[in-house]
Amino acid sequence: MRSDLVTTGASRAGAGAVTTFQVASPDLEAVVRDLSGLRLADMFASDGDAPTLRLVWANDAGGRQSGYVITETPIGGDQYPELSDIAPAAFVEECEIYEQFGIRPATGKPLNRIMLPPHADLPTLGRKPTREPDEVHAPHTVAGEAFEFPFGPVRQVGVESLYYGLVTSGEEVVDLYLFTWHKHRGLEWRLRGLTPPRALFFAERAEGLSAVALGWALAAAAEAATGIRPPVAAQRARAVALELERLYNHAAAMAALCQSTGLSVGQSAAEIALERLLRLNARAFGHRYLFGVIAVGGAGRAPDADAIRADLPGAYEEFKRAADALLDTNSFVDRLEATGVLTIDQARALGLVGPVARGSGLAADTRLVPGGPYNADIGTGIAVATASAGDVLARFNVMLAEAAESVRLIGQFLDAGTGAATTDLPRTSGTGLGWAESPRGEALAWVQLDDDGRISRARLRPASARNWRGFDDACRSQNVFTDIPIIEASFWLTAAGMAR
Amino acid sequence: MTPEELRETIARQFGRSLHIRTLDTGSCAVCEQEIRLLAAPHYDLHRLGFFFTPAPRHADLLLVTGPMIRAFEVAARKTYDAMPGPKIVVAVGACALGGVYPDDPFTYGTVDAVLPVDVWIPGCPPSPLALLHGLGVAVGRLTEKVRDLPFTAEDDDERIRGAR
Amino acid sequence: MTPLDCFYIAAGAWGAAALAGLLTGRSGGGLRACCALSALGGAAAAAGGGWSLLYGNTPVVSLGTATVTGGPLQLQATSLAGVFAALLGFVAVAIACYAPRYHEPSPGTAVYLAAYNVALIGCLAVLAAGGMVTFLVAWETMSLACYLLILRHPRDRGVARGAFWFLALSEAGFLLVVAAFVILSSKTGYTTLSGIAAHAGTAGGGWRAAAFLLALCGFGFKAGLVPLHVWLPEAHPVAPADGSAFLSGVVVKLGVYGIALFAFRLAPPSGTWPGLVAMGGGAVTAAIGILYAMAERDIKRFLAYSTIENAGIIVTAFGAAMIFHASGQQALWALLLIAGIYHVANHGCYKTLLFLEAGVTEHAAGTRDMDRLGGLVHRLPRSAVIAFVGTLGIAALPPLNGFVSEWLIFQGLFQGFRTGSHLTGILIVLAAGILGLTGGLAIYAFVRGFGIPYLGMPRTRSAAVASEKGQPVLGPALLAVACVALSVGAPVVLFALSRTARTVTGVTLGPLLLPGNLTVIPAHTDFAAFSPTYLTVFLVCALAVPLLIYLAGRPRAGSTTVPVWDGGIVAFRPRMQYSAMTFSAPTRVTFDALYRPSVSVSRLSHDDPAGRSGPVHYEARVTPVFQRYLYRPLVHALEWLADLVRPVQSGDVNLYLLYVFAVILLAYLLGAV
Amino acid sequence: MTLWFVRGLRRGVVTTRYPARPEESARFLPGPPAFRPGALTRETAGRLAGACPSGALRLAESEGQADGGALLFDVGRCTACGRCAAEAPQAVTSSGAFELAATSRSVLIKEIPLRGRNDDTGRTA
Repeated sequence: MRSDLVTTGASRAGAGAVTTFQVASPDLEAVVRDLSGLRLADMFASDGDAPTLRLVWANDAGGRQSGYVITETPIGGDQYPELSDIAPAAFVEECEIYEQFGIRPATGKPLNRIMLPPHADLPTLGRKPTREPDEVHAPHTVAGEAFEFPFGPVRQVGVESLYYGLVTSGEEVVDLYLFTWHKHRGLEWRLRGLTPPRALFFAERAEGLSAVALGWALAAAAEAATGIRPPVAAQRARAVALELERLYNHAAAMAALCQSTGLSVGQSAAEIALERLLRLNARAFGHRYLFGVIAVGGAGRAPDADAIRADLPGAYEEFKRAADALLDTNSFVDRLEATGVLTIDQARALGLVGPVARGSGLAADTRLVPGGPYNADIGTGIAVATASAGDVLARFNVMLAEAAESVRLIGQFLDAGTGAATTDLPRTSGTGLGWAESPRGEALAWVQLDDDGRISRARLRPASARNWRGFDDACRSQNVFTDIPIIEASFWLTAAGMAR
Repeated sequence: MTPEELRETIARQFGRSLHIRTLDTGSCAVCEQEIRLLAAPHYDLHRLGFFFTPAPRHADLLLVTGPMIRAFEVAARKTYDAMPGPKIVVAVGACALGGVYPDDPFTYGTVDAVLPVDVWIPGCPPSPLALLHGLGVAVGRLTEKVRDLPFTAEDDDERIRGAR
Repeated sequence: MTPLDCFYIAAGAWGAAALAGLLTGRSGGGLRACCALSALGGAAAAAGGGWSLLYGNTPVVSLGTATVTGGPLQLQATSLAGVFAALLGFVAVAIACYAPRYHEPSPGTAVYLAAYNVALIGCLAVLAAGGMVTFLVAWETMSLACYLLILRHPRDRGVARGAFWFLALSEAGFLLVVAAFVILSSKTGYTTLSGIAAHAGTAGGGWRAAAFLLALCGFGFKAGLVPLHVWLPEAHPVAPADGSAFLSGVVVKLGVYGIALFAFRLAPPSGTWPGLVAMGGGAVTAAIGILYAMAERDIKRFLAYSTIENAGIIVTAFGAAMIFHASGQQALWALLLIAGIYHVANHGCYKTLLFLEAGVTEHAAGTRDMDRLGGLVHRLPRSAVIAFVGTLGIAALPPLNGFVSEWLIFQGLFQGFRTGSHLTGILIVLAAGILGLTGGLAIYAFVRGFGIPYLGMPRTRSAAVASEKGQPVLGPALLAVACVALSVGAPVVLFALSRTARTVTGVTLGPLLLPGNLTVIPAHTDFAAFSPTYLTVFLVCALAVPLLIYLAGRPRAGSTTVPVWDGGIVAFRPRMQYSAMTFSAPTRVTFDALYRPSVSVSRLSHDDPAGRSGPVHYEARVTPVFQRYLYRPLVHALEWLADLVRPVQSGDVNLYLLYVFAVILLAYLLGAV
Repeated sequence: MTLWFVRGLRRGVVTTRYPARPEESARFLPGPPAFRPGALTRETAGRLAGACPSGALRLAESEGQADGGALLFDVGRCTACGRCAAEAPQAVTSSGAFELAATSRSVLIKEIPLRGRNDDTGRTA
């Protein structure tokens, strides 16, 4: 914690990995300036009528993520200090808060459309915005010599609905923006009034490809809110599931990379590994995508340790063989190199997480935060893989290294013993922050429980919601049309996670 | 056209190859992953004469996932309208069948609120095997087993007692 | 009665039109009367030109005695000039039909119409000039009248600049032409053109070549040969539409006429190298012209560059003709002369048409910027059809006229092997290759030139509300009919042109070119043959076949119509269309050495830390290489020189008296020596 | 590319024989529940319906019926989450079925008879 926070008049509360400060609205700007050495992980509002603005800062300086700082600021009117000028990562959340709560940064800079479809009137969490979002991305001037290539929302086969507005001068990508409101299911709106276990059902389905991570984050948030700790064996079961999730996602990303580079033999090899990993999931946890593994207060299912020990080496061997063969294929590596470059400064400014950030050299990993199963009793720590080039190849290499680390961790967790026990959740009020390292990066959840133990405000922030904002920057960096699918595959994000 | 006639036409016309277009109306991306795996070596739906096509103009079958987001209705209708007849709509997954989201301001909750669904494939997500079976049912090459499945297990008194 | 009499009538009518325009041009009736007279003159000139094709050369007629013009007016109607005169007359008729609806009656219009009709007389006089002095005076008259014509709206942005470019380069070219004439007349001792032509042999080969090269450069300024072309893209956009049409359709062609006059009549140089120079210059001009056309958004600048391209094609044909002449291939000499002149007529028709339609577009939609137009085919359907005919013609696609002349040029060039010299043959075929590239790019350019403004959705509000109510139709329609006629009637045209070729070259090509059954054979029977007439008929029938199939196979019931598949977006927006500049992006990338493009991307908030990119304004600019690297240093050098001599003009009367004294002293001294 | 070819040959065929032959891996797939009517009381069924997060289970309207009515199981809505089996393991097992596609929505709604006051009625139903 930074001691100078005290000088800004913030009052401190909380213990362990999460520290909460109360910051008055006039001090907010100064506090944000103070904290700008930390990574702004999330920002959201709660309490519809008199909104409270909450900023979640991750303290991951020096590759040791030591925890989170939350600042709480009650907002009086319908404006608050402009934060994205100081902490650029706040921009998308500023837009989202405006859509949901009708409060906006005081400078009145234009805000984008994030969740609200242009042609539907959806319920919001708080006041409705006084006017439509400005859509600063959308209208490039007609006088310019570029045009918008409309792509989507119905795109290729077997991919999610997503609209790309690709502003191009013919070949070069001048600008790129996304609309994901086609998939906005109002999850945060839906979660109000649900008990945490019911909320978990939706959290798993917010972004099914990180069901474990999001479920874990929500469960951990509820546990933090009520002050319980899940049994250690259950925590290890969660961790096994989380690492299995990482493995299959990286295999799927590898298959997608092959598809985007037109290497269908490589795609087949990667898909064989992927399918074996999914079957392993089904055998070990009873679900191919590990739904239902996480339970609030523990783990819903325990892994079949024998099955994992029997099948994982073979499946990972398949993965490794495909990856090695791909790295030997020059035509593949050439397409990855220097494509979709994100510098470390961009990654830091936009608050990117996961393999994208690590591929650019930011060693951020929530598994390092003390208190979880990862460094409780196993003791060997986690090797966080990073690369510096920031291109697609760097992200691919990070994924490969992470897969190897996951296999090692799974073995350790199984040796340490796993189980499906749960601790019962008391019916109390409270707020809590939960996190987990999804295959795409840090997934965050924050819940506020009422006296009945029901959720009065839940915030879900999958890694996709964070990393899509780096996607257009990566596409803009001197790339042409055909690089975009490759970059998309290397980010391996979901529209579902962004739109929620 | 009655369902029987439709199935007969489809069995006759699509006997050898059938082109599939997918449509995501708000899924969590897992059904999409399973659909992609249909083309993977383990399932290889091409051996059965099914092919994916990105253009609805060439598609005979629409695989719809997700709970049909209201904001997406325009796109869903456009995609359906763009397909030539005869066409089949297959609702895939619990979301599309009403199992996850209710009928509310965000979603219709089920696909058949907007599109005329011919085949329903349950599952969250339906595994590629279930999808293969569903596609077989859709073209009339496989029979509907679920019609005869009672979802009741034989009583096993000892086990019940043991459980008690 | 000779064709010259027709020219007298034309000149008289145009003189009357100029007077009528000047006096009554500020009223609607006066405007119409002036244009009617102008049309009458045009018809007479066209008739005279057409007649002189068949008539051959008339004797030189001298009118009057020594006057201010420095000699009697010497006139002669020649077969070579006949094509140009017919084109001039026809274009004048078309413009006369167009102008009353295009121009508002006003004092400015009155002056403009007077200048325009004087320019017409000047052009006709150039074509009918039988003597050197007459030619030069007519040439100057035409240039000055055109300068006034460009200055129609002198206070508008860029007008003065465009007109000045025109005048400056015209005068530079004029000096070279004077030099060329002086060389020829002093070496032959004649001042009449026919005299020079008859005794050209007495001048040495070197002098003839020098005269030809001077003429090539001098007339090249008018014809728009690279790098002498820079006035075209500056002057065309600022002139009124009919003025630009006249500049491109006629004035540029007079530059080509001048080159042909020196190349084939006055000073046919011996040796192949002058021809090679002309051919090379023409081919380079054609390629660079069309490449620069691809980089333009302004329809008129685009068309101006396309004019440069076409002038290049014609000069290439003339250059190759000279080479064949020098290597004894008389039949190919005549063939390429015919082909070049045919292309002159074709280009005169469709380029005039396209400029007139550009004017319609500008008036109807308020802009010439392609990226602000779009969807005009629904709003200006008549214009669109007419412009489509012109576009097919200029893109040299069958069955329109551009195809016929370009086919003939290519067939001529492909027979370069007949020169007997390997090097020359290779160079000719190389020129054919460059023209091939040009032809391909021209199709690309005109798909863009027609598609972007006319098809798709309107990109701006003014384009969306465009209406062709009250817009001129007749003039462009006449030209469209002419385009079709020049294609379908190709055998007739070729018959007439072969008479010209016989007059100029003495080679009788008629039967070989046209063996009778409407078939064209390029000079040698063993090479190629085709029939433009049958091709047209066939293509029309071929178009009918799919139509019939469609009509026959149209389902009687149960069909549904669904919108275009758009990926499920809510609605197409005009910004989602290909724009003119993005359409040509591949050429900009491929030929970036020539364009030296500079790209500027500006965002609403470029250095915004949050990465909100804001509205993006993207602009790819092309460096005007010749202006920057050739003319700018030249202008700087001239200014530097002017600075040097400035002390001479001090404003001191005593000093000036000293100058006068010095000059007189010098003259006396020289006289004494 | 030749290397890939060799690798592929060495890798062999992994493609399933389904639907011609049964697929071995299917037994690990999560399946919808199967109910033991003998063990399903109205009270149990009510708890199951309450535990089901997707609304696949609900009680049929059954006032005045002697046999205790029925539990309506909508296979289509079932996400195979296993909460019903966790709620009442004695009454619910996994059916293991995955071939669930149907051409009519109503086929997917199954009526599971409940054990009434008289045990035998439920068994024979």
